[in-house]
Amino acid sequence: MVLLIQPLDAMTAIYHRRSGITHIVSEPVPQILHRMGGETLTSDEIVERLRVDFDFEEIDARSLITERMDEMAALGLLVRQHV
Amino acid sequence: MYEFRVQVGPAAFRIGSAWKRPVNELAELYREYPTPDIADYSVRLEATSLIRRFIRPSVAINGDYILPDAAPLPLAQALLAAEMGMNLQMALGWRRHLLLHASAVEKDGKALIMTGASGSGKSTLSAMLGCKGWRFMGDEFVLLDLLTGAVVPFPRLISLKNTSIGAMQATALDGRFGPLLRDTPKGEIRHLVPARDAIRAMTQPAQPALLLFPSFGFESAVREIAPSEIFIRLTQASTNYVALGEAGFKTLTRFINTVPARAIDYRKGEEAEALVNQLWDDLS
Amino acid sequence: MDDEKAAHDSGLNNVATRRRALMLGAIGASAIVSVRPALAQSAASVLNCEIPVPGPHGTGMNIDAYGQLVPRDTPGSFPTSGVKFTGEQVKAAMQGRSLPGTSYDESQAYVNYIRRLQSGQSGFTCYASLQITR
Amino acid sequence: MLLVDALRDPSSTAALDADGWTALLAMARAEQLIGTLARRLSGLPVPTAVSEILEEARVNAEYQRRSALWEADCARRALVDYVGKVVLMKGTAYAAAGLMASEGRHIGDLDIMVARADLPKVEAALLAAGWEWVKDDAYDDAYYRDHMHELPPLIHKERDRMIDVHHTILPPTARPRPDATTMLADAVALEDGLYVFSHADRAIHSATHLLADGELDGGLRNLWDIHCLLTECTQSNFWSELQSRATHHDLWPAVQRAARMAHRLYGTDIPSGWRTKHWRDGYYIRRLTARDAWGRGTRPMLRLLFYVRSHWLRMPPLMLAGHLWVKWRKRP
Repeated sequence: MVLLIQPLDAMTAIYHRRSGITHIVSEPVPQILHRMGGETLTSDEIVERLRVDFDFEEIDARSLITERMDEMAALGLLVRQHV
Repeated sequence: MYEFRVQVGPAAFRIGSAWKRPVNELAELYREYPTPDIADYSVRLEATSLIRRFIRPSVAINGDYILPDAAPLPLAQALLAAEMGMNLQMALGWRRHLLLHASAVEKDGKALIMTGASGSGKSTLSAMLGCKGWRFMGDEFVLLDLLTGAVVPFPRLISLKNTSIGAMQATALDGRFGPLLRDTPKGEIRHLVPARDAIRAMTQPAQPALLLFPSFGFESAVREIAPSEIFIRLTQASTNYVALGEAGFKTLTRFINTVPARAIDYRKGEEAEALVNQLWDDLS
Repeated sequence: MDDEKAAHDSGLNNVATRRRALMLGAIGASAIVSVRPALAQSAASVLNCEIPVPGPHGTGMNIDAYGQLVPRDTPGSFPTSGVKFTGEQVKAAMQGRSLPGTSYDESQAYVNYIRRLQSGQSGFTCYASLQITR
Repeated sequence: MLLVDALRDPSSTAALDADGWTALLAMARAEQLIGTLARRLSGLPVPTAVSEILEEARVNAEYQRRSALWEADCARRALVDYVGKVVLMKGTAYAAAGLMASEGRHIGDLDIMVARADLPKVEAALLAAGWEWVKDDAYDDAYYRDHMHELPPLIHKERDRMIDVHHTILPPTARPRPDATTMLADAVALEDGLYVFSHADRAIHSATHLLADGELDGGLRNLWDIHCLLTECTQSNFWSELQSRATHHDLWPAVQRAARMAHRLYGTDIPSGWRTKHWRDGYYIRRLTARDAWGRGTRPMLRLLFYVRSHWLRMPPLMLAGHLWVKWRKRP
């Protein structure tokens, strides 16, 4: 297990084992992590998976999700695969 | 180097001083505390220069762990320098518990923890409650056991500042106060020896039951706080949360999941006491 | 490992089971804050600390209204002497009082200088501790 | 010296009384060897109070190791598009390569080495990934760029961690001229794509760091690194390889002296032909062990001498005078 996750309220605390860093995150970060499981997905695929469980504004959804994923990648929570 | 050793809760200190007087003052105030043989940390009160050992003596705080920006203190405040040195060793070195910058008192085997910025009154409140039927557990650091989550006492001398000195002189027993230190960087300071029972029970932990964030100077009130705010404030109140890694995360999340928390505002000690008692009674 | 896994799974399932609206945040707004070591917190309350204005890296320079180190002859800048202010004095100045021995504008410039301190520079640890305990 | 004895022969601590333990722990903290000592003493019977202190040191060493390896990974990700080798140095390298020297070791800033010609590229990539300059002092900056073997230090704005980017292991102004190109070429790849120096070069860098570069502050820890690096080599041709490479890098005297001192202080097993006597070694050893039971530095004159020597070694005399002048004038 790479992450320890503790929901607090609207925010969630995530402990990242490898770095030893705790991140306090808001939606949709925990939801993205959960929907990804251990798989490699494109941001389109993640939007699709989120759509199954959640309602959200479709405008900008893909770019917003991509921005969140960039942020997670910058912190080493996700790894960007080059294709 | 003159030497003095003291055991406070789980931590043993060795204090070395270039002057005799600070060692005598420490021995007097810590007379009821045990003397350890092996010290966890060494603190050194040294002259800032050879001249400053004799003329307008100036005390540099050194030790196993030091901070680069530390300012020296005049010899008359050497007691304060020793306390700062010991606190610094804990803040920078301690890794055996999750260390929170907070005060704590105990009743019926359960601990009340108070945390907040300096000036919030957490130290004075713990001293006051310690005179009113609670067991004083510490006014500066709260140590959370990494396995059980219990509060481990660290009942060092209580450091009273400015107006709280007068308030406590009216409450606490005579003969338990240190000398009045004037014009320190934090104003007037006077040390108070915790009650004898609190010192005797300094190895007895207690399970945390209530967390308070006191604020002094506002109309009496009780407020809820969001768990995420508690989490962030406690990580910032801890000097070793990050270094403890996973153990720190687990101890902190367990604490937040199990201990109710409130913010309280007060303008007078009696108001705070009433709020504390009311919240404490509501627990059961 | 069992309880870790439980913590992990329960955590994620709690936020994910029922169908509801999901906030995606806004463009340019961060969704993550990382916890930094807070040894700083203790520095001010545990130890009496001080901040030189300027530190050794700025000796012989003036400080302008924005707190930047500038050459001595820069118009509108304030001379410095490496005088040390205590954490408590700086804290008070950040709340609006002037630093001892300075005019209002001078004090503002000095405080701005202190705000720009970076890790590794003299006085930074002290300043960092003030930010947190305010 | 108490600390040296305990590291060399952990069972010697069985004879310590309470004051002896307290002194040993204070010395070990002052030399940043408490974590190493904790590893050396693990499994041995020690007083309960001591075992708690040593466990604390292990927890802290683990934290430093985790942070250092993560910082290396952050640098790796920042430099993922850079095609040249990124070589980890010192503590982080030992940890990443799983070497004995990293056991319990204190690890501070991240040190990496890249080809000199690529410094601007690497600098730009790090700045783009959130690192910032620590100093905004024009003199220091120019000094670094003209005379040093590294970029001025950078700090990451989110993680508050420093990185030193080197292009060789000694300042270009120092008299020995190590061959950085060969060092880079022979660096060996780790699994994640970062590099570490070859075994011989690691020992050479460590010896250089100890003797040709610094004022011997924290020298006992440095020498412990050397002890571990020399002990861990098992290839039969290691010693001849070490000598020829050190000679090639112009650093054979430093390597030889470091090996002799490791042998004398820590009992390192070195070739018998290397165990020669040198009258000046005594000064080095007295400087390395200048620490009292309170963890205070002792022998101030000897310390001063080595301080002056460290600057002397790094710069030609005229430049040195200029440097000390500027440094002195800048004192507040």
